[in-house]
Amino acid sequence: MNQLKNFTKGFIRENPVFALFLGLCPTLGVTTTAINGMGMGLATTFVLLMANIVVSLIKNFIPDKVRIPSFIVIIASFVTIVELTMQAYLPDLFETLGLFIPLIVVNCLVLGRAEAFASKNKLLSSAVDGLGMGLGFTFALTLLGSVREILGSGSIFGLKFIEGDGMLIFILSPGAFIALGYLIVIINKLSRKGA
Amino acid sequence: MAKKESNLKNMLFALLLITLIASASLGGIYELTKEPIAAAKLEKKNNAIKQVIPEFDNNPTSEVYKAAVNGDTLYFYPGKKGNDLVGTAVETYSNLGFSGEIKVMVGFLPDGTINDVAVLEHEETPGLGDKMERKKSDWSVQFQGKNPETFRLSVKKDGGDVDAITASTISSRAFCDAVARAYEEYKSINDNK
Amino acid sequence: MNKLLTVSPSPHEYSRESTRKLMYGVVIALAPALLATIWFFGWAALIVTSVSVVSCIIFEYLIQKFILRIKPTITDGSAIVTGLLLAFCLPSNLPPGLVILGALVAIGIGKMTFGGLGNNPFNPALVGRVFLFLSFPAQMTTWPLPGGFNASFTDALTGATPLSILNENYDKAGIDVLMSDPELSMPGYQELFWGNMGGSLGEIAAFALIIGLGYMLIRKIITWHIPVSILLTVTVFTGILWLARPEANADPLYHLMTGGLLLGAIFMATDYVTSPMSKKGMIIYGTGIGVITVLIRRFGAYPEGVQFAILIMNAFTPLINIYMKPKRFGEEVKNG
Amino acid sequence: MLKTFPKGGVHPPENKISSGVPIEAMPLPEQVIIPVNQHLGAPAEAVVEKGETVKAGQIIARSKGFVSANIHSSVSGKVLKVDKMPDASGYKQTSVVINVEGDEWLETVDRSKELKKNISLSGEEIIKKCAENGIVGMGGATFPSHVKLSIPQGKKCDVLIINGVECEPYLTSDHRLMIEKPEELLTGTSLLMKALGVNRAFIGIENNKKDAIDKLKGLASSYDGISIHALKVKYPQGAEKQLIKALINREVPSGGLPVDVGTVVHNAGTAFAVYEAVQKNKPLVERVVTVSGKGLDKTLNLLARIGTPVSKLIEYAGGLPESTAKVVNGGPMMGKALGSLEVPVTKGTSGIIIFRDEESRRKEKGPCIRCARCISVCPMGLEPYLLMTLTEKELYERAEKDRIMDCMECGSCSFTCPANRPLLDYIRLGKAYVGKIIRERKQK
Amino acid sequence: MSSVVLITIISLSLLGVIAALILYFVASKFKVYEDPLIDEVEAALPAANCGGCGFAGCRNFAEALVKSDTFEGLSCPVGGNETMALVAKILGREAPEVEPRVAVVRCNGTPGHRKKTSRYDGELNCTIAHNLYRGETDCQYGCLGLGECVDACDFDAMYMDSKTELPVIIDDKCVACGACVRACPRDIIELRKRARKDRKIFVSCVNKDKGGPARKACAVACIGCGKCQEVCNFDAITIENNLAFIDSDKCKLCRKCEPVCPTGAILEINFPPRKSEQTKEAEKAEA
Amino acid sequence: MEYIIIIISAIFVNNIVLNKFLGICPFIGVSARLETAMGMSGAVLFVMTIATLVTYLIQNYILVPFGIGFMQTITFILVIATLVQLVEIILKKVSPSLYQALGIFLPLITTNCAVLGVAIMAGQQDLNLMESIVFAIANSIGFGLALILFSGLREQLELAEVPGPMRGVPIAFIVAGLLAMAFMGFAGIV
Ligand SMILES: Cc1cc2nc3c(=O)[nH]c(=O)nc-3n(C[C@H](O)[C@@H](O)[C@H](O)COP(=O)(O)O)c2cc1C
Ligand SMILES: Cc1cc2nc3c(=O)[nH]c(=O)nc-3n(C[C@H](O)[C@H](O)[C@H](O)COP(=O)(O)O)c2cc1C
Ligand SMILES: Cc1cc2nc3c(=O)[nH]c(=O)nc-3n(C[C@H](O)[C@H](O)[C@H](O)COP(=O)(O)O)c2cc1C
Ligand SMILES: Cc1cc2nc3c(=O)[nH]c(=O)nc-3n(C[C@H](O)[C@H](O)[C@H](O)CO)c2cc1C
Ligand code: SF4
Ligand code: SF4
Ligand code: SF4
Ligand code: SF4
Ligand code: FES
Repeated sequence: MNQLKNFTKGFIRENPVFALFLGLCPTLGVTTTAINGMGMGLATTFVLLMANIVVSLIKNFIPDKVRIPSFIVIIASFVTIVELTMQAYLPDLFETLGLFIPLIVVNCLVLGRAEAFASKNKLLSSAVDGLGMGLGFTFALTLLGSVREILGSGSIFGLKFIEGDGMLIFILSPGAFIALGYLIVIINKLSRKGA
Repeated sequence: MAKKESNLKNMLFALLLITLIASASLGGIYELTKEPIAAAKLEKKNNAIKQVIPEFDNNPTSEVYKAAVNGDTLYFYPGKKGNDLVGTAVETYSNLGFSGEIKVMVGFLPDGTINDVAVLEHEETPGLGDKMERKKSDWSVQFQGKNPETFRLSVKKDGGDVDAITASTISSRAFCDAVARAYEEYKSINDNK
Repeated sequence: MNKLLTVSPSPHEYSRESTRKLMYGVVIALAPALLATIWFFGWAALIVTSVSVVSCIIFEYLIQKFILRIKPTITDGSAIVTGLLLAFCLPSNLPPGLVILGALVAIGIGKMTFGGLGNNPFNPALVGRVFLFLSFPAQMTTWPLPGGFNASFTDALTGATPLSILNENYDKAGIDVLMSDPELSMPGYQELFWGNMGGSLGEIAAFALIIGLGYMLIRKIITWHIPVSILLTVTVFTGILWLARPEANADPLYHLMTGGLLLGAIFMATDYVTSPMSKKGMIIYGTGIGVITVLIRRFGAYPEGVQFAILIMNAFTPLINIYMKPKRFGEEVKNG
Repeated sequence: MLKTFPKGGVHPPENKISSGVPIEAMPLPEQVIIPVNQHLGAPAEAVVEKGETVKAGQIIARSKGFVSANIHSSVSGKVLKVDKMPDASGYKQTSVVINVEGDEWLETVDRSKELKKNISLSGEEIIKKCAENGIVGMGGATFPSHVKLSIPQGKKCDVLIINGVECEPYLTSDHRLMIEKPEELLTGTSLLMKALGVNRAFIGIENNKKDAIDKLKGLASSYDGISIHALKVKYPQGAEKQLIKALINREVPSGGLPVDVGTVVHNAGTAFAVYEAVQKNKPLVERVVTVSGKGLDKTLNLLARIGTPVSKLIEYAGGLPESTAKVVNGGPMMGKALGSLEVPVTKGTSGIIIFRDEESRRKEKGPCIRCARCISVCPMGLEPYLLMTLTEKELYERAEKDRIMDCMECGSCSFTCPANRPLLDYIRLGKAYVGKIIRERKQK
Repeated sequence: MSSVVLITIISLSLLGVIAALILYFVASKFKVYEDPLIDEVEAALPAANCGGCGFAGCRNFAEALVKSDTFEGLSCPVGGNETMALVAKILGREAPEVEPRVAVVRCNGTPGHRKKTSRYDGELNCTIAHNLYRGETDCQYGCLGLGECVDACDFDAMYMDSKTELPVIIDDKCVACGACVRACPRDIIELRKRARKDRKIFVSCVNKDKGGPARKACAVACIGCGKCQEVCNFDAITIENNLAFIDSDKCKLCRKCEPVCPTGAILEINFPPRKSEQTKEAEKAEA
Repeated sequence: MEYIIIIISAIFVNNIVLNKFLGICPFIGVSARLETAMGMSGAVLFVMTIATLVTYLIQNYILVPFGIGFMQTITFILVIATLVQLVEIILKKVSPSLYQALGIFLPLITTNCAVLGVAIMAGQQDLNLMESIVFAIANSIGFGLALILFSGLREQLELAEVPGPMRGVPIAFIVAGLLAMAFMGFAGIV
C-alpha cells in the first residue's frame, strides 16, 4: 500500500474520533483545553506507534489463544512508561490528564490498531499506520480542545481573548458531548465536499 | 511463516517471555524515574511553601510536625532563616467544597498574620470555584497580611469580612473554612508552647 | 356537475382541533402569568419576553430555511410557546444577548437538531434554560426584586428567591422562623400567591398559573394526569419531610407555590412531545418529576430542581413509552 | 348511566338528517350491474350467460365454497353481458349486467305485506335458508351470515346480539327499518336465536334513536328472551367488539371472534333480511340505502334493488348539487369515496353521502406532536401514531408486535389528530404488509 | 539489580504464567463446537471489540457475517474496507458479475393521453392510493404519479416530471438496484438490459384491458393488436392479456416494431432520428 | 450511610459515563438497540464486580506490600483481560442461555475503560473490600442506567425525522450531552 496514503488516512477519512468513533473517553474527558488535548494525543501517539512496531515484530511468535493478553501487556508496558516519564518530567500535565493516562491501555484505538493492522502488516507499514492514526487522534483532540476552550473559557492555548468567562457548559461534561457531536457533523460535511 | 500453534508450551512460553521483557524494562524505567518523580512531588510542595511564607534557608519539609483534627491531619512546615522562625506554612483542607475536598497551603507569620495562601488541590468548577487559584484570579490576594484576630474568616453573606467569588459562595466558604481551621490549630499549638 | 369527484381514504370527517389551535391555546393560558409578571417586573419582563419569542421564531425560520432547507413552519405556534416558556424561566434582568443565546440553544440544539416539532426528546425551552444556567450561573442566579411596572431595566434591586433562602437554611431553621426574620425578606403565602417576590419571570404568580391550568384543562389541551401527579407527589414527599422535622423543612404548601414548580408542572412537563403517551406512563412520569424535584431542592446543590427533574424524566420518556403501553382491547391473545 | 364501551371512541357531529324520512321504494332502473363478489370470502361463480332471461330472485351466481354467498338477480330482464365492470373502488370485477324488463319474480317468493311470526323450521333449516338466499351481514362487512350462524365445533354461544347502533353519522337505514318493520325485525331475531340455539338476545341501540328504542321495547315483551338496551352515543359503538363489551361486558380476545366469548353479532338489517329469507323465501335482492348530505335538498331512505347504479339514486334524490365534492359509499367514518357514480349498489351499501367542498378537503398534514389524542380515542387500545411511523419506516415486525392487526379501521384516530396525520391510511397499508408476512409465515 | 526490579519481574511473569495456564486449561476443558468459519472470519477481524459495528464484539459480528447472505449494513469501522474484502474472500462471497441493466417506466399516461376522471386527496403514497381505488384516471393499471418509486431510489436516479406526472429515470445514475421496481404497487417499472448508448425500445404500457376500454382510458394504451409481434424477426415480442411485451434479452433494437404500433405505445429512446422515406429513397438512388 | 452515599454518588451524581467519561465507546457503540443495551449492562455488572474484587486483592496483597504500585496498570489490565476471557469460556459451556444473554458482550468489556477505570478509582479512593464491591456494583448500575436510558432515546429517534447529516452518531452525542446536562441536576445531592 502507498505509505503516504497509509499515513494520511488517519487525519480525516479514517480519523479515529470523527470517523471511527474510537478512543472516545479520553477524547471527551481531557479536552477541556487545547493543550490538554494535545498532550493526551501525543501520549497516545507514542503508545500507538511503539505498540504497532513491537506487535508487528513479534506477531508470528504469539499463539492465538494468548494473543490478546500478550498485546495488552505490550501496550500496558508502554503506557506505564509514558505514565512514569510524565510523572517525572511533566507533573502538571500528568495531574490534569489524571486517570486517563493509565486508561490509554484500554483505548480501543490502540488495541484495535495493533490487532487490525500491526498483527497483519510489515514493520514499516505498521509504524506509519500507528503514527498516522496517532497524529489523527492528536489532531482531533486538539481541535475539540480548542473548540471547548474557545467557547468555554474564551481563550485558546491559554491565551485569553475575551474579558470574563465563556460558556461554562463547554468545560463541563455536557458541553464535551455537544461540541463533539456538532464537530463530527461539520467535519463530515467538509470532508465530503473535499473528496 | 506459520503462526505458532496454541498449545500449552507455546502459550506459556510466549506470555512468559513477554511479561519477562515487559517487567524488566518497566522495572528499569521505574528505577530511572523514581528520583525525578519524588523530586517533582517535593518541588511542588516546596514551591507552595515558598509562595506562602517569607524567604527561609532551612528545609521546612524535613522539620514538619503534625496535628490531628477530627480524623484528619494538618501539616506544619516551619520556615527558618538561620535559627529564627520566619513563618509557618500549614497544609490544611476543607470538605465543604462544591465538589470534593479542597487542600490549601496557608502561610502564617510568627504573630499569626496570614502571609499568603495557595491552593494545592481542588475539584471546584472551572470558571467558578477555581478562581481561588492564583493562576486564575487575584481573589485570594485579599487574605494577604490579614490577621484572623481582626479579620473575620468567613464570607460577607455569613457575616464575615471575605468577599466571595462571584457566584461561588460555596467554594469561598470552603476556602475560608480551610484557612480558619489552619489558624485555629496553629494558634492552639502556639498557645500551648 | 362537471367537477371531478374527490377520492380519499376514510374517514371523511375530521375534528376541529389543530396543532396551531392547541399552541395558541397554550399562549392564551400563559397570558395571565405574562400580565402578572409585567405588573411586577415592568418593562424588563416585557423586553426579555419579546426578545425571547422573537428570536425563537427567527431562529426557527432561519434554520429551517437555510440549514435544513425545508418549508418553514413558524406559523404552527410552537416556537412562540417555546420562546414564552424560555423567557418565563429567566430572570428579568438577563442581558438580551444571553436571552438570544438561550433561544438559539433552545431552538437550534433543543429542537431543530432533532428535526423540529415533534421529534425532540428534551423540552427545548428547558434545554435553553439549563444551558444558560450551567454556562452563566452568576447571571442566572441573580434575581431582581419586583419593582413595579416602571422598574428600570438595569439597576433593579436584586435579592434571593424564597428557594435559595431555603436552600441555605435547611436544617437551620423552620419556615416560620425564616419568614419572621426581616433581614431575609422571605415572602409569605400571600405574596407567593399573588407573585410579589423575586424569581424568574413566569414562576412568581401562583394564581396566574392556576388560571392557565384551568383554561387548558377546560379546553382539553392537556389532561390532568401530569400536573396532578407532580403536585401530589411533591405534596406527599415534602409533607413527610415536614412532619418528620418541621423545624428544618418548609411545609408542602410553601413548596408548591415557590420556584418553578407550578410553571413546570403545568406548562413544561405537559409538553406533548417530551412526555409519555399513555395515562399510566404520564402518572409515572409525573411522580418521577415530583420525587426528583424535591430531592434536588432539599438535598442537592441547586435551590430549584424542577428544570432538571423534567429533563431527567424526559430521558425516561421513551422507556416509559415502551413499557407502559395503553391497555389493549382484548389483551389476551387468541392462539398465541 | 347509559351503557357504553369503556375505552376510547369519539363523538363526531351526528348529522342524522334523514332520520325522519320514511323508507321509500326506489323505482326500477333500466339496467342493473350485479357484481358476483359482494361479500367477504370467495366470489360466487356466474351461472347465467349473455342473452339469457332472468326473473327477480333467481340465482345468477352460485356460491363457491363455505365462506361465500349466492347472488340473485334483483330484477327481471335479459342478461346483457357477463363482463368485468368497475365496482365501487373503480377496479373491474366480474359482474352480471341485466337490462330490466318488467318486474317478474320467482313464484316461490312471497311478496305479500303479511307478517309471518310463526317459526316452523328447525335451526339447521334456517341456516340453510340463509345460505340459499345469499344473506350476508348488512352492517358493512358483508360476511356470509350462514357461516356466522354455524357455531364451530367445541365453541358455545349463549347470547345473540343485534346491532341497531348505527353509530356512523348521517346513516339512518337501520333506524328507519327498526321503526317501520319492528315486528319483522324481532321475528328475524327469534329466527337467529333459534338457528344459534340461544335463548337470549340483546338489541343494542344508541340513545339518539329514542323512537326506535321505545317502539321495540313496547313490542319485545311478546318475544321470548329479547331485550332492548339503550346505549350512550359514541362512535364506534357499532363495532362488534365494542358492542359486545358495552352490552355484556365481555372482551373478545385479540385475534379472536365473538364466538370465543359466547356470542354472535348481527346487524338489525341482517335480522330483517333473515326474516324475509326464511319466512318469505325472499333472497337478498334489495336493501335500504340512506341518501343524505348537507348539500342535498331532500334526503331519502330508499329501498333499492341490488345493482342499481349510484347515479340513479342520486338522480332520484334531485341530482348532484353544484357544491358536491365527494360522494361516499357508506358512512363518513368508514365509507369509501367513489371516483365514479356509475357503480352499483351492493349488499353492503348502507348509504350514499354527499359532501360539499368545504367538508371534503383534507387539511395539510403536520408532524406528529405526540399529543396522545389518537391513543386515547383508539377503542382497541392501540397507538396509532406509532403504528403509522412503524409502517412509514417499514418496521413491520414491530408493527405486528404492537398489534397493528387489531386495528378495525374505525378512523377515530385520523378523525381526532390535530396535526391531520393520515394515520389510518398508513395503518391500513401496514396491515396489508403485516397480513402478507403473517400469511407467508403460516404457509411455511 | 535492585530488589524492586526483581520483584517486578517475578510477580508479573508469575501473573503471565498463571494467566496462560488458566486460559489453556479452562479453554481445553470447556471447549464448545462452533462453525470453524466463524473462527476464520473472527481472525480476520481486528479484534478491537469496540462495538463500532453495532454488535457486541468481534466474534458476534463474525457470526452475523457468516450467517447473513449479504454484507448490507454490516461493516467494521476499525478494519475498514480491507478487512471486509478479506472477510468476503473467506466466505467466498464475491458478488457475481451481472449484466448491466437499467430501469424503465412502462407507462406513458400523461395528462394529455389519459383523461382525469376523479381527484385524489389522500396521502401521497402510491400503495395507499392503489389499495384504495383505481386512481385518478380510468386506467386501473397505469402510473398513479405519486412518486413512491422516486422516494425509494437511493441514488437520485429518478424524479417526477411535473408536466407528464410520470417518473423519469436518469440512465446515468441508475444502478439497477431494483428498489423502485419493488416499491411500485402496479409493477410498472422494469429492469431491462442496458444497450449501447442507453438505447431502448419498449412497450410503455401495462394495460391489460381489451382494446376498446384500454383505448378509451388512455390514448397511448397498448391494445394487444399483435402488429408489432408480426414484424419482429427475433421473437422478442409476446402478447399476453391484451398486452405486448418486448423481451430486452432478445430484442436487437432493429426499430421495426415502433412504426407499426397504431397507438404509439412503443417508445424508442436515444436513437438517432429516423430518416423519412424520401431521404431513404434519395440515398438509395445516389448509391 | 457510607454505602448509600457511594451508591447515589456513583449512579447519579458522578455517573461513570455522563460525568466521568468512562466507557463511552460501548455507550455509543451498543446503544442503538434497547435489548443489546440491557445485555451489555448485565455483562458489565458481572465483570466489573468480579474485576474490582480481584484487582482489590492484587492491589492490597501484592502491589502495595511489595512497593510496586507503578505496576498497577499492567497487572490490572492483564487480570481483567484474562478474567473476561475466562468467564466467557466457562459461561459458554456451563450456561449457554446465560451466555446468550450476557456472554456475547464479554469481549467488548476488555476494552471498556469503565472496568479498568473503576478498579483504579476504587484504589484511589481508599475503599475497603466491601466498599470497593459496592462501588463497582453502583458504578455498573450507573453505566447500565445511562446506557439503557440512552438506547431508549436512540430507539425513539430512529423513528423521528432527524435531519440527514445529524443521523446516527452525531445525534447520539447531542443526546448524550443533553442527558449529561440533565444529570448535572443531581450535583451536590451527596
Ligand atoms: C455548573 C455549575 C457549577 C458550579 N460550580 C460552583 C463552584 O465550583 N463553586 C461554588 O461555590 N458554586 C458553584 N456553583 C453554584 C452556583 O454558582 C450558584 O448556583 C450558587 O449557588 C450561587 O450563588 P452565590 O452567588 O450565592 O454563590 C455552580 C453552579 C453551576 C451551575
Ligand atoms: C376470516 C374471517 C372468518 C370469520 N369466521 C367467523 C366464524 O367462524 N364465525 C363467526 O361467527 N363469525 C366469523 N367471522 C365474522 C366476524 O365475526 C365478523 O362478524 C365479521 O368480520 C364482520 O364484522 P365487522 O363488520 O365488525 O368487521 C369471520 C370473519 C372473518 C373476516
Ligand atoms: C368501526 C365500526 C363501526 C361499525 N358500526 C356499525 C354500526 O353502526 N351498525 C352496525 O350494524 N354494524 C356496524 N359495524 C359492523 C359490526 O362490527 C358487525 O360487523 C356487524 O354488526 C355484524 O353484523 P352483520 O354480520 O349482520 O353485518 C361496525 C364495524 C366497525 C369496524
Ligand atoms: C401543553 C403544551 C406544553 C408545551 N410546553 C413546552 C415547553 O415546556 N417547552 C417548549 O419548548 N415548548 C413547549 N410546547 C411547545 C411545543 O410542544 C414544543 O416546542 C415542542 O417540544 C417542539 O418540538 C408546549 C406545547 C404544548 C401544547
Ligand atoms: S393525534 Fe396526531 S399528533 Fe397526536 S399523537 Fe396521534 S398522530 Fe400524533
Ligand atoms: S388505530 Fe385502528 S382501531 Fe384504533 S382508532 Fe385508529 S382506526 Fe380505530
Ligand atoms: S431505484 Fe434503483 S433501479 Fe430504480 S431508478 Fe433508482 S437506481 Fe435505478
Ligand atoms: S411508477 Fe409506480 S411507484 Fe412510481 S409513481 Fe407510478 S405508480 Fe407510483
Ligand atoms: S476509550 Fe473508553 S471505552 Fe473506548
